[in-house]
Amino acid sequence: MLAYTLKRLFAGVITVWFIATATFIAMHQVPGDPLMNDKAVSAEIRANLEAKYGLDKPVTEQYFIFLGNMLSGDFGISFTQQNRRVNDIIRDHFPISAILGLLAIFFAATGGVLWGALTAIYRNRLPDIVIMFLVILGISVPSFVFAALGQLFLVNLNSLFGQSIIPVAGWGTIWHMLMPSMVLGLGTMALLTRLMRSSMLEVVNEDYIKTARAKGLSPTRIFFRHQLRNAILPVITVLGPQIAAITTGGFVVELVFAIPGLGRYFVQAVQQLDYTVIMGTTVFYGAFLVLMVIIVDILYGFIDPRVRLS
Amino acid sequence: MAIHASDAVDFESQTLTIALTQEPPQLNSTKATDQVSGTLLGHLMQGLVRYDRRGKVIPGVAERWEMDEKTATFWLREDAKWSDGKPVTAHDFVFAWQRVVDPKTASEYAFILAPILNAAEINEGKLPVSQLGAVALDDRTLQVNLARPTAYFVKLAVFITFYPIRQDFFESRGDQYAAEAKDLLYNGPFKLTEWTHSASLKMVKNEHYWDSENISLNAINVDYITADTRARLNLYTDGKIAFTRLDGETYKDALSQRFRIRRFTTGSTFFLEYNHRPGKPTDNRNLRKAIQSVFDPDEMVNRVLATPGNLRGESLFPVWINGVNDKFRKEYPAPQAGYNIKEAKRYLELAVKELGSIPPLVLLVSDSPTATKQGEYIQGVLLNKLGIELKIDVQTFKQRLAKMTSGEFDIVGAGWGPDFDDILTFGDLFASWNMNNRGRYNNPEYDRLVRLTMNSTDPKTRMDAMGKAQQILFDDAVILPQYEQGVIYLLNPKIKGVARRVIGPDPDFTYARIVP
Amino acid sequence: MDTILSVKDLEVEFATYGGTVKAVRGVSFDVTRGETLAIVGESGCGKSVTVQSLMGLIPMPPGKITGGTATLNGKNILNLPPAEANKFRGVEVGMIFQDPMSSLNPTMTIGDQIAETLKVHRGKSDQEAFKLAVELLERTHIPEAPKRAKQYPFEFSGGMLQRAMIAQSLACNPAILIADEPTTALDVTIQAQILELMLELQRTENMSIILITHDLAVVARMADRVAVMYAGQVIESGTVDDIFYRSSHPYTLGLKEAMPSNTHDRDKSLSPILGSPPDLFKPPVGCGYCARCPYAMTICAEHLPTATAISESHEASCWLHHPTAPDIEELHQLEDQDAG
Amino acid sequence: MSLFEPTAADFEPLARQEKTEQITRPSLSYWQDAWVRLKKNTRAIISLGIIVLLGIFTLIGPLLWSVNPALQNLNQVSQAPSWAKSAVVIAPYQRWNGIRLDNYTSPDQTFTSLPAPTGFSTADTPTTQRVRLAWDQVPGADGYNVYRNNRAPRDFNDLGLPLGSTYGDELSYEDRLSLEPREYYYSLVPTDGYDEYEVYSQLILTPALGLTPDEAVERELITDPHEVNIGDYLTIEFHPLGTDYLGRDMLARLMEGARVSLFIGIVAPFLFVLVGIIYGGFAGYFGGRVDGLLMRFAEFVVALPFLLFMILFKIAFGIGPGESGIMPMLLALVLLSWPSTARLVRGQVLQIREEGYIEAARLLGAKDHYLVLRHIIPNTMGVILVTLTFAVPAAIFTEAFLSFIGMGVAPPTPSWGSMCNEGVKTMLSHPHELIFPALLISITVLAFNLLGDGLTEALDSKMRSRD
Repeated sequence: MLAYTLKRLFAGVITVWFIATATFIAMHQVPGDPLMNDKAVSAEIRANLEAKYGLDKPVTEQYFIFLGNMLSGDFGISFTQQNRRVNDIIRDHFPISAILGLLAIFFAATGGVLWGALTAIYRNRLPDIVIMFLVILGISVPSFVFAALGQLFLVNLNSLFGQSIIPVAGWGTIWHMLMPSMVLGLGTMALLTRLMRSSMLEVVNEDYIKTARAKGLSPTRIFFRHQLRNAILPVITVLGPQIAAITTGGFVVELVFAIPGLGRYFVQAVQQLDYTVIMGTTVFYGAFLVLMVIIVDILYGFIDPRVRLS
Repeated sequence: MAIHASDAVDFESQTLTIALTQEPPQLNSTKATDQVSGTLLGHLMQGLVRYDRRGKVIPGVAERWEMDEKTATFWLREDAKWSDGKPVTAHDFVFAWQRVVDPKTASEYAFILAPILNAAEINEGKLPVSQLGAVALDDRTLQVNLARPTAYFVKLAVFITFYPIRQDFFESRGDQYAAEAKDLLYNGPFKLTEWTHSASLKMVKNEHYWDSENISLNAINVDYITADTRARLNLYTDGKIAFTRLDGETYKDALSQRFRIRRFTTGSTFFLEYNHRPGKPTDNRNLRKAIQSVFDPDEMVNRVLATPGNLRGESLFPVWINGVNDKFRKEYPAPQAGYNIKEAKRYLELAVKELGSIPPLVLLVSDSPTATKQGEYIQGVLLNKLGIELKIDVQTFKQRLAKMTSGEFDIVGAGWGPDFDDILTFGDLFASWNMNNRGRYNNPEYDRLVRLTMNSTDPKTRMDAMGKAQQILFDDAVILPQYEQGVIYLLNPKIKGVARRVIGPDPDFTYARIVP
Repeated sequence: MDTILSVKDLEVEFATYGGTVKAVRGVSFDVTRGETLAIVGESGCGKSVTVQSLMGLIPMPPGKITGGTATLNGKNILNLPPAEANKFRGVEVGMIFQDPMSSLNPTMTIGDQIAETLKVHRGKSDQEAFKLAVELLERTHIPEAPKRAKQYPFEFSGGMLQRAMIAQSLACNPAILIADEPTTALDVTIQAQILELMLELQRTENMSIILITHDLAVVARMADRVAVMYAGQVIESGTVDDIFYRSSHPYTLGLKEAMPSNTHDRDKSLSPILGSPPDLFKPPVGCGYCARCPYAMTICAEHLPTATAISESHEASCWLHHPTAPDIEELHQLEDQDAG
Repeated sequence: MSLFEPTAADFEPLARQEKTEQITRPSLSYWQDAWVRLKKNTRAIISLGIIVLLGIFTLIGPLLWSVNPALQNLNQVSQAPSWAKSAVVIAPYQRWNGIRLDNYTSPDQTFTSLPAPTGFSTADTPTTQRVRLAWDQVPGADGYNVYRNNRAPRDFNDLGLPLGSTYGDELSYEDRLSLEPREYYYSLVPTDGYDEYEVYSQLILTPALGLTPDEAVERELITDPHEVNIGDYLTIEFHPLGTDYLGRDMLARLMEGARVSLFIGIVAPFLFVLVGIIYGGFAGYFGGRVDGLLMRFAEFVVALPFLLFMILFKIAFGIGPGESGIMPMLLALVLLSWPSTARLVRGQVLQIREEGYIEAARLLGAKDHYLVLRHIIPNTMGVILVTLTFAVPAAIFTEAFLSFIGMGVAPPTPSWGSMCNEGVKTMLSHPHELIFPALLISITVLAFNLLGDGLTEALDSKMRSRD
């Protein structure tokens, strides 16, 4: 198992290197550059700025400088954000996105597995149909709507009680995290519900479930010990990349609930063509994604021993 | 539903809580360019002069000053102090201004110090920084040698780029200067005590400020940073923030909450800028005149923008610009084409004769939702009224700037906000040497009028020149004025004395106080 | 010999797209302690459905038990909610299935799956249950049981898996072991070992076995009593000798004819029963076998034959045993078979 | 049951009919049976019905409801669905200089309070084109502020929208701000030029829905402006689903938007799910190094910054400014969205590969690609159909997101996704602009979801064996 993990980590490093290189090239192909601003600047000032950020060197040389810095863990300073170090931006804001993201994933996973199992057991009956409609509504409406409605609900709730029970926005206590994490997790929960249902439907008819019932095991024990373990594989497959995507920031939720997460930096970096922040966030997200996928593949082995041998 | 027990305003502690639209990108006054950083710096620092509640320039760190064609001398007040207790000296101003023009700083606002002797040459690296025409005769006397007679220099000196910086403190911080709350020295009414990036800031009354007894607010907390107007309205309704701006999407909700809605004209004008580069269809004057005669600013303001506060776009110069002794627009009314379909058709025929045929034009817009909506409206007008096909090129922030600089457009939606309280901040926009003249409009007569205004100190000659410039903008249909931006906003009724400024920090809480 | 399980007039039907299928139409039989009852019949005659409905393994819907009772040690076990059924399932009655490859949870070790029954029903701790599981595996002659217990089903052969299934069902030494075609999926040599194992366990545990099979050879070897099922009904039941030597129902006769045996001379072709079992969408009014029965009479098509006792232990449901029916010498000819 | 006494006749041998092998149910091929089952499956029927309706809505709809989706009508901005309204013909708009005091001098000192203005009234009949207000001078005031509210103000803080302010010498104000034919409560407040005196007088009026002859011609209500004269009544065109933010007919826009959104929402998902299935299927089947290589490439694609590469695609495909780049976007979508399906299918294949029947098929000489396509992939139908159902809305909203950066549909052509994004902004004040496009997207997703379920039940062998 250790050998397998080391091999995968090595492959992961190469993947991240590819990601960084592809993004670097793409970034420099896109017209415009980080120094441009509303108020145009004179040629001299542009020259000074380019020299300061090393943009005057040929792209290939810039690439190797970037690579050198990256290997020593330094992603340089941001062009637009108060020339803060990109490492500091990630260090300050990733934990917030991570907490929010993990809470959202927890909410999505438990909800997804629960509703998924429920719809499988009550196939084609009322709970199945009702939940299916909710799922469809959940994915057919832009997430911005749920964030806005969620916040509006909190405002009305607070005005109903005359004082602010649950904070409408901002960050800090667990109360701040409730509504944003639920909204953030909604999309993933819908996906997991449907996935769980389809894989549960396959497991429910398996012979070993009949054996389990013949052994006189209670339905809940059968669900957790037998059905869940065999049906969870697709859910785990999806959870890996979803965790990476959500914990690196849900841009819409962070915007609406004024949460200082990493999400806004991903989007603003590209809009502002802030080279260093683009590279920093992309490499960070790439590494995190690769890590999560490795964890998922290892989990495969634990969940389904047949897969472990391959 | 009145605001329930709100912690947005607190009478006893005279504390006020607000939200910002974005994390201030740059609090180093030599390099700051955006509105959010400008507003914060306006509360934390103070230049030679400052604004009173009604926007008049009054003495700041300088008690008094004298001006002539060649020099401007400022006498600093005795009790002007930094937040570490040390006095503010003339050297602080000289040092700061040298940083601004120093090529190594690469400040994007260096051009604003152009009236000072050798400023432009230093910025181009032709002269050493020490040659700057700003000299500290002694600790409390600053003499500024002017490159050219500049009537409005005092009004210029209120701009954030002219704020002082103390050399020893600046050099002790190195490149971390202004990166965190502890890396700044404050000589304004407030000082920054806490700063969690993208999350919150805390400004507390600066006890060392020379006029601190007239400052009634003890603290201004920025507890939220989000660009979403609806989120900020919800925070206001929840009593969490004391001020927020409304827009087309949220003002109806504010109405239903029965909040007191206030109005403010921001002083910025928005217009369509044509591409005057040779070979471009929009370089044809008749085509531009045809468009000018079918465009109805009333419909844009009242139906498309549909938020109160916006004024009809009639000229490049907004209504608040001061003329000789009254408003400029009152003394020199802006010529109006007025909607005239026959006239438009006539111009169109002339244009078709000259161009052969009108190719589909490209309107370059930003990716902001309102910009796209306005673009679609103009597209509809040109198609229905003149049969001209207009393609809308939506671009993200940086791609749009790249295309504006390289001229890849026929028409571009643009706007301009004032940097200082003088007509030139708008007037020089279409001078051929101005980089912001993205359409590369080149009219020697217009250039001559701008240079005349720059070099003369006599208000009458300056305003006459600008009056003629306004006429040229209309006759040559250089731009198509759309609207002068007005905004509506909510302000907690318990706060008095908040100043809304066309130039300078806006909103300005310096003179604000909270009533029980 | 006390009866521990008595099934009376069991009826089971399924609601499907095509309409309702009456899979079991009034089946009755008894099981006495330590005895092996074989239920034999072609596939689709309802034998599996019968035992699975006893164990509550029929998915409802679409399945439904519409009639009859089944009393196990004095308690009716039909249509019990899962909590009630779990009181006897896996404890008083163990069950093994046809395809061992898919009857064990692929993601749990063999040891854990066996230990599970002990933990649930006997409240054993993990270690204790695992130790007992290993013992159970040894009792079913699985080599290196401690190592094997930690392995997963896909690492076992078919025969070994069936042994593990048996070990699992014996965990709480049940009074009855229901074996639903245990050896059908195995090759002959392994089949013999499994049957030997079941007999040995029956002797040592005094456990009764209900053996579901379509293989008469297995019946001959294992069964004390036999119930022959056809089209959802028991058409003949009796001791193994009654059925083999005194078969008194044309279908049983046909079955025997169709069975190849080593004494059979090669050049004589086998004589299969022509036709196929009736479609239970529209079960026949009279005797189910009527369409394929060489001795069919008009009454057979109209009326369901009642069970007539041939001897104290032997019963058959066929109009030929009715006094007014014509004698069929094949039936008589059978009487002197056991003499031969 | 009655004891039945058989008679001798009952025991006559039954005539042997020769129909030995009578088959009650016709044997069907796999696909025929699947079709029979599908037809019986109510959910599948509903979904097929919806898909047909959507097809009619998209293709035949514009023929029946031939309103030009790009025709703007700024008098009818963001109207909720309503019956046809009638409008009065009014004269074309003339600029109004209002009422001015000549040789006005502003008061020398500010007062603590002033009386409420008197004579607050309309200068002429108010119409949705303009409302002209006039009032008497309030001695001591150096200016006036005008407010407008949709319902009766409760107190001085609830006067509603601050429309504008006038200098001391102007005693009139013209309101033209998005006027609707509804009741308005105007308030007039005297000021000292800066601050307001806390008094106001109120005027309630309802402007009539007005239309100039030229506008009527433009709206194709009449052919020649002289046909009508001032004061006549015209019934203006009827918008069953209301209008959008520029007064364009929602129904027409939904129909045109359908063409883009359904095309992108159906074709793109099928393509990238297909690529994902094949890619994931082979990666899972071969396993080992091949699987490693393929999956690492999949992660590589997922990690790339989506927005940056979309901008790059736009430039690479040379989409001119303002052109609709549907095909390039389709390709971009497919190139960047297949990994999630690939990962899921691969996960399933790893499990299925170990099944018995795969070994058996291999023994029978099945070559690898046959095995994967014929045996393995059909068994991952469940997962595939789920990803397909999620891919439809994802594609529709990605298209809308991309039109923000100038890819995809260029204005003025609408798409459901972009209409949704516009509708979200004013979802509380004009909910209909969000509800209708979101509803149509939901219906499309519902149709594919039900079809997916129906197919799983019809095709999935495990399900069938149980009956």
